[in-house]
Amino acid sequence: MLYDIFIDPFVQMYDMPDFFLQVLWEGFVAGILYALIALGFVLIFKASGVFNFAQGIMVVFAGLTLVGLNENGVPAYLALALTIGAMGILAYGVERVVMRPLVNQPDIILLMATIGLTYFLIGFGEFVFGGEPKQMITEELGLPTGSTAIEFGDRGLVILQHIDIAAAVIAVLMVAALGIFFNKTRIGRALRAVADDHQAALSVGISLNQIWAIVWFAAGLVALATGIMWGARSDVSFALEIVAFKALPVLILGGFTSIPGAIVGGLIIGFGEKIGELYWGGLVGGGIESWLAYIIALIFLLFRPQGLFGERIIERV
Amino acid sequence: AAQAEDSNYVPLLTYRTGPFAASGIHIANGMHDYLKMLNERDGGIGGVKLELEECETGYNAQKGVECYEATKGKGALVYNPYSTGITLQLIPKAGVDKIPVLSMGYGLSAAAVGSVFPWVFNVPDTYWDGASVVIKYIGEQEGGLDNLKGKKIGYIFLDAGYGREPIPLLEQLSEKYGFELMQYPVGVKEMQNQSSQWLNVRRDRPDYMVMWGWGAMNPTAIKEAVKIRFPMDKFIGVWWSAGDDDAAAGGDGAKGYKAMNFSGVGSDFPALDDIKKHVVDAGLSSTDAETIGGTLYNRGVLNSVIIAEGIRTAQELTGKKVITGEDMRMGLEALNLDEARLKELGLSGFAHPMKVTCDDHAGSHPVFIQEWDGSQWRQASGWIEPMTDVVRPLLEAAAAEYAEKNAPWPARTEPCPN
Amino acid sequence: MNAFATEMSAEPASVAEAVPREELLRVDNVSLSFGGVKAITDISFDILKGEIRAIIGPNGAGKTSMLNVINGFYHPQQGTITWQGKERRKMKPYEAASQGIARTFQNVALFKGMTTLDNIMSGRSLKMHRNFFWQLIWRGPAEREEIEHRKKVEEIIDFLEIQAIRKTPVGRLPYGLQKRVELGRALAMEPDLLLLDEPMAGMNLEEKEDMSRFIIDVNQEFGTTIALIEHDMGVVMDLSDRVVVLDYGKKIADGPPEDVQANQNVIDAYLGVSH
Amino acid sequence: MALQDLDQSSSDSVTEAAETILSVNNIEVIYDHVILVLKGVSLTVPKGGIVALLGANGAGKTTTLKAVSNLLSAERGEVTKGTILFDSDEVQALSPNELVRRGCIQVMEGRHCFGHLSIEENLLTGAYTRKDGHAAVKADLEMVYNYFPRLRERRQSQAGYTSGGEQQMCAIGRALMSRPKMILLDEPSMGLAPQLVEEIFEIVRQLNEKEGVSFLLAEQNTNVALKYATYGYILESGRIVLDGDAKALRENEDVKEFYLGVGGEGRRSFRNVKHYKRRKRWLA
Amino acid sequence: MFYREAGQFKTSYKADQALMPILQDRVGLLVILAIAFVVIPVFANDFFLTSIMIPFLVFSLAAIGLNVLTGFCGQLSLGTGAFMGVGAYAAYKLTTIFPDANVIVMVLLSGVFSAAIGAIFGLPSLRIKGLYLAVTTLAAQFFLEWCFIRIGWLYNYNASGAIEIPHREAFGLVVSGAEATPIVRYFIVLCITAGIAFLMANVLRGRIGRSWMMIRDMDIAAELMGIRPLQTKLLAFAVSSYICGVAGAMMVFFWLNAAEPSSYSIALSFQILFMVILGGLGSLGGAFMGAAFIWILPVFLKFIPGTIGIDVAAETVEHVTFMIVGALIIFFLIVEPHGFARLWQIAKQKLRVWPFPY
Ligand SMILES: Nc1ncnc2c1ncn2[C@@H]1O[C@H](COP(=O)(O)OP(=O)(O)OP(=O)(O)O)[C@@H](O)[C@H]1O
Ligand SMILES: Nc1ncnc2c1ncn2[C@@H]1O[C@H](COP(=O)(O)OP(=O)(O)OP(=O)(O)O)[C@@H](O)[C@H]1O
Ligand SMILES: [Mg+2]
Ligand SMILES: [Mg+2]
Repeated sequence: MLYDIFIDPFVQMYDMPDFFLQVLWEGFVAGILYALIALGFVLIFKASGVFNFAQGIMVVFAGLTLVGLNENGVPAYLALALTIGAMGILAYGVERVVMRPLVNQPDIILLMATIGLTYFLIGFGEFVFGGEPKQMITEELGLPTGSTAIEFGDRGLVILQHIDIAAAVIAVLMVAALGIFFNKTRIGRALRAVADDHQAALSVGISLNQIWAIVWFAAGLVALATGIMWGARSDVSFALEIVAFKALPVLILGGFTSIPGAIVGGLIIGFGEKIGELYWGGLVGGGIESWLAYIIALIFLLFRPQGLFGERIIERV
Repeated sequence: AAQAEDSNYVPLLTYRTGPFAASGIHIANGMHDYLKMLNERDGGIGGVKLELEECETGYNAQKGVECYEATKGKGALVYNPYSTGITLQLIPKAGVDKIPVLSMGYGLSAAAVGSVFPWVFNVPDTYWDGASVVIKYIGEQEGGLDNLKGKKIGYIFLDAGYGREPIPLLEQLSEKYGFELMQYPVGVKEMQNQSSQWLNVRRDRPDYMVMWGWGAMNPTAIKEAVKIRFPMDKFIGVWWSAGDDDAAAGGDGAKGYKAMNFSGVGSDFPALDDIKKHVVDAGLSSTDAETIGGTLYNRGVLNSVIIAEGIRTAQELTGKKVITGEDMRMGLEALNLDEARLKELGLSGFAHPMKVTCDDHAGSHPVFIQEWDGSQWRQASGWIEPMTDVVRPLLEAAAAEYAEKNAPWPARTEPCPN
Repeated sequence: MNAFATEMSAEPASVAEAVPREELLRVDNVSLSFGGVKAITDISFDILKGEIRAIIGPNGAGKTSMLNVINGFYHPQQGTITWQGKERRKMKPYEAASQGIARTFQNVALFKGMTTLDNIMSGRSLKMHRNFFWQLIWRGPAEREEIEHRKKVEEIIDFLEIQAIRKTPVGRLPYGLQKRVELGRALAMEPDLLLLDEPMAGMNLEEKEDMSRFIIDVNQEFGTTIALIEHDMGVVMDLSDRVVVLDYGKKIADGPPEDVQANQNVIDAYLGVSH
Repeated sequence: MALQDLDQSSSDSVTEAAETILSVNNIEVIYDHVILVLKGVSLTVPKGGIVALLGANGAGKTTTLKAVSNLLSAERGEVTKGTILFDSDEVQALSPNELVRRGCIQVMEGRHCFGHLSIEENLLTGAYTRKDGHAAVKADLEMVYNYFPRLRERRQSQAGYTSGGEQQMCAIGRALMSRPKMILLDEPSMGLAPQLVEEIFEIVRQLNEKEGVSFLLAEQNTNVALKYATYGYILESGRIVLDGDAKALRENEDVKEFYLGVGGEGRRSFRNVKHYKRRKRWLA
Repeated sequence: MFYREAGQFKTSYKADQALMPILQDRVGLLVILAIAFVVIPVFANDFFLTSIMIPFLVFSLAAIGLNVLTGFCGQLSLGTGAFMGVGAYAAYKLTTIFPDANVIVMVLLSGVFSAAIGAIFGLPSLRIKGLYLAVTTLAAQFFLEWCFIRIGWLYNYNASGAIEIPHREAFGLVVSGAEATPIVRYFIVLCITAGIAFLMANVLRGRIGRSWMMIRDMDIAAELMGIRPLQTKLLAFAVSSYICGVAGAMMVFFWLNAAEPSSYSIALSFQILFMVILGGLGSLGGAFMGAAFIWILPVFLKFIPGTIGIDVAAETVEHVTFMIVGALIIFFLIVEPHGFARLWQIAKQKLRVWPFPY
């Protein structure tokens, strides 16, 4: 028993290095994908202190719009442009109808409102696109689809999917762009101000409406990227909404307000989960992935209650 | 029940929403369209129209019960829950409310034992039948069941009642034939995120993979299998992992993927033409003509064929036009869908002839294997008989255990029509 | 009835100096820093039983931090605190409460979702003991206990003259009343030492006068020792027995109000020219 | 109405003497649809004036200021009657950020600093609406630091951890960063050391004289407020009960008695306050 | 005008502390109880009982449970579903291990197990707060769900992986299993829910309820006033989980009759959370109102087209229902973020001053 827990997994890693590398790669890819979802959450949380539960459905929605337009004969790139437009409209609508009337309300109320939004979008999305899963138009968008196998002589091989590599590149670019946008511009500061205190932000002349429309739009773009990447891995369907839960531990681990936190958190969870499942999961019958991420996050939290990169929780009287 | 005097009421618990909509929609369309076609073409069954009502369950047990409660008072003849969870909830109610449950090829395997479960039907096969067919087929590929010794067979399944159901039988067979069974559960939340499972597969290198998936799990699994370059011809799914969309998701790489099936492949049947003519082209269906002939669509059609034949048989047995749930139960129990009848229905070759007896509500009918050729399914084997000798005793034991656990489980009092 | 306010002493506090008083709390060489910020540097002073001890100093001098050290919310890096003759090491805030230290807060820290009555009742938490089972049943012991404490609380309510807002959720009260409720809540704990952090900030003269009266009454009627932070020099001069002055975390003066007021260091650092 | 004559003459002189920058006409404010807080308040602030709004706790000072800066909706309050004109524009039609852009900014009661931002970042958010370039903002930042040297020392600290007084300075400094034409100051002196209170009011005076900034200040510290203000209003239970020139108010017996604490024989001692229910004559 | 406390003076603290000091409220409650205990059983049909009233009561109880934790003690929990599941599985094990014991007792006892589990998962709440705490409860949710699937012992190794409720009798009536009549099940659920609601009302108005609210409103101040944060939070976790556990057990015993692990999934946690928030955090009455809204509204929406004779496809109804429910959630939050309970209070206040606007 002890052997199985403490020694055997490492022996395995050593014995099958190609496999271990593959596991790491899968962990990396999963991490990047989780990070993409988490990124959407972070943007909105950072800007308003709102935990946007609807991010998951926005991913589905963006993906479905893209594919749905394409199915109806719109060329891929035009469909992409139109989808971006649709995310803009969504952002504006959310700001107008949900956020604006709820300014200065407690976080939990805003969380609840985004859940209401989720319901609405599920109904609306299925109403428009139907519940059938759709296939992502990966090739039409010019994304690579093949795979490369790197061989290690006779020690086996590691298979890298090109789409996964593309996902990693896109994620990194997105993080960089968003990071620059939010940290180097005055908007970045304003965002954090809004998250701290809506009313005070209003009082110094920060336009909440404008800020919110911007971040919801940014979150919409992230959702679209996420939708394309996840869609390429499986399908674009409403079941995809569930993967949004995977973003929670990532988010919490990284800290709700940190863009790099989302990436680092994603990677920790991605690696931890895959290694845990593959080398230790078998001991308890497998499938521990469903909760391992939360336990990993929980352990980190016990040492840093605000997450790895989160802002300190202010306790002062 | 105080329902209209001139129609037979058939509620359809379907799901076109939720995480399993991907599979559920085709089933729902097939079920609905065939019955609707009977209404349009023949004016119903035995001269009495069918009153159809869909109730959306979203594959959710709570909503399923709600649908059941809402419709049972309207004189429902039979329930097709299309979810193992909902089926389990309805099984004990069926006898009390006197409405049979038809779980065609899913649900509780033990319900095949008619003496214990007079109100539940799972023609044409139970999951255990299915599992035994898969093993038998793999044995054939390997040149005999004896050659299975020392082989590794992987079993990837939806980690819910549905996917776990075949495990006892597989375990028994693994003991009997000496192959190693490796399990890869996929949580409902992990359906679209199976890379760990497939990494495990890659490490364990099983000789064959068997899949018990549903909804979004299927296409994801096929994609992942392609990704790790698992030989697709050694990857066999249950009949619920046999959707056209499921396989198509894997692209070219999915060529060679196999699945069990017990309902017709393709749309080349007169009855399906009638559906197209009377229902789809008339704008009475929510699907378009292309999906007719898809595996899951046809499955839905077969389900409705059984319902319709059950009603017809009941009408014959009782001499009534408008029947009740109790009559329906008798009708189903006396169901005999032979070759001649299939031909009459315009469905010759659409399914293996089926017969239900009071003792055996599943019938352990033969199943065939189909193969994906990159754009559509084609039949890849003849009809394979399940290993009834292994399955039946297991079913009986399970039924006895169920009755014991749910004691006092009512003894069968319903007369046997045949 | 108003148990405290009936007998109102009109004479100035001269009694105070007459009896030599016992030491209630002593702070020795306490230093506290946050990262690079030295909030408190090597401060020592004492608080005698029954006195009103004022702590003053410019903004950010470390006054609030000092109170936080006293009731265990901050743990100083150096120095000791002696409470009723016993030296204390790291202590949890709730232990301070059970030893008889109560306080009010600079940024009102009321329980916003509760009514005034409940807020003050919450001050009695430590004195109520009926367990979960009795609470479930309510009738009988739990109810009797509740009523018994409610009586005490009503006395405090009468004393502070906040009868009218008894059932109002405190979140909606104006700032000044919130401060008053907060005082009531601290009083309900029947503490030995009461720490008041700027109890009169944001009040107008009339309200300050009321508040002063409450503080004096509490001090004289209950004999409660009071440590008071306040920026209104009028109040400090009139109420306190002794004043300690902090500046940038250091103690720059300590003594009777008149002396402190005349101290040039204090004038430079804190009072400014006009006083 | 004891002061009828006085406020008649003085208010006339004020309104006629200068252009008004802000006028509040007979407004009513209701919170939560049921709590009526302001019952017809009117006041005017002349361009370049310093107007004090005095009154007991809960009188509605904060509410009035929030109505002016259009922040009530964030508290589920609304102006149900009357109009507010800033620079002859209807305030209710402008968004809060538009108001700031036009030069009307509020320093909120109870500090409201952005806790997670550093002091410097807090100050910079004040310049959010400005479009006149980095250099100008930088210069103003220097100016604020010169007003409040303490802030310069703590510029990198998270505002949430600074002391109450430091936060108050930060909030005032932040408002200055927007280069306003008019500042609504809600209890600026609260929690500040006496020396600093004087300093802040000196700053107010400087800004007023040098830059022509107008002020509407809600204050409890009547003494100081009336020393620096040109005109004052006294608000009780949602109604203006008294208004007049600051000087005249300082001389008023009631104001002396209830707000300034000076009786005939000079300052009263807090120790000797008698316990009796006082009644304000104008409420009679 | 009609709703007035004028003239109703309290002469003792006892009367003032009563649950409902105002006469009209007491009358209102009596009317509701009369409807619940007399009118509904007499007039309601099976569908109304089994698909509306029973689930409504079960959810109300669960919402009370979550409300204790989130609404009163301020600890956000997303693990309600799993805690309900613990109750359900515990009750199932208890009734199968002791086949002769009274199921109602077993159901009440099952809460003890979920209380223990809840308290364990409450331990990190000492350090972790707010949304971050949600991760602990989510860990509980997913871990427990996994246990329900993986630990065969919990469901007596049924091949289906589900728990199926056996036939049991008590007081000479069939109380569980398929033969239990809706009316019997309704009465059991009603009594348990009303009983627990009453007991909780007692706890919440006393010292313990106050200490929870202190932690909720300002934990630092509470601690400085002598509240031990860990004990207090753990008690809240335990009590809340107990109630949720009982609700979960009732859900399977008196409503669904069989349950798969997915019956206690995260979706259930969210459903209960909606009820609590829409009903009003920190209000017992709100828990009922929230449950009514979230459960009954979709059921009605679903059957409206059928009853008024429009033929709409089932899935369209579902989609539109989703949209309407989503829109209504947002709408009500905008109208009154503090939930129906507050809305009700405001309505009362308006009644009080009626016919004047304020
Ligand atoms: N958000 C709110 N909801 C309901 N009532 C409110 C709200 N804000 C303030 N009030 C009420 O409005 C009245 C006026 O409050 P306001 O804050 O304007 O007074 P103030 O004169 O600024 O008092 P203070 O000097 O204490 O700051 C008070 O009685 C208060 O209870
Ligand atoms: N938890 C903390 N983390 C970092 N710095 C802190 C913390 N608490 C206090 N400080 C710093 O310590 C110094 C003293 O703060 P404190 O609150 O004690 O001042 P104060 O004397 O009460 O001032 P004021 O009169 O303005 O309230 C301040 O500079 C403050 O920024
Ligand atoms: Mg302080
Ligand atoms: Mg105010």
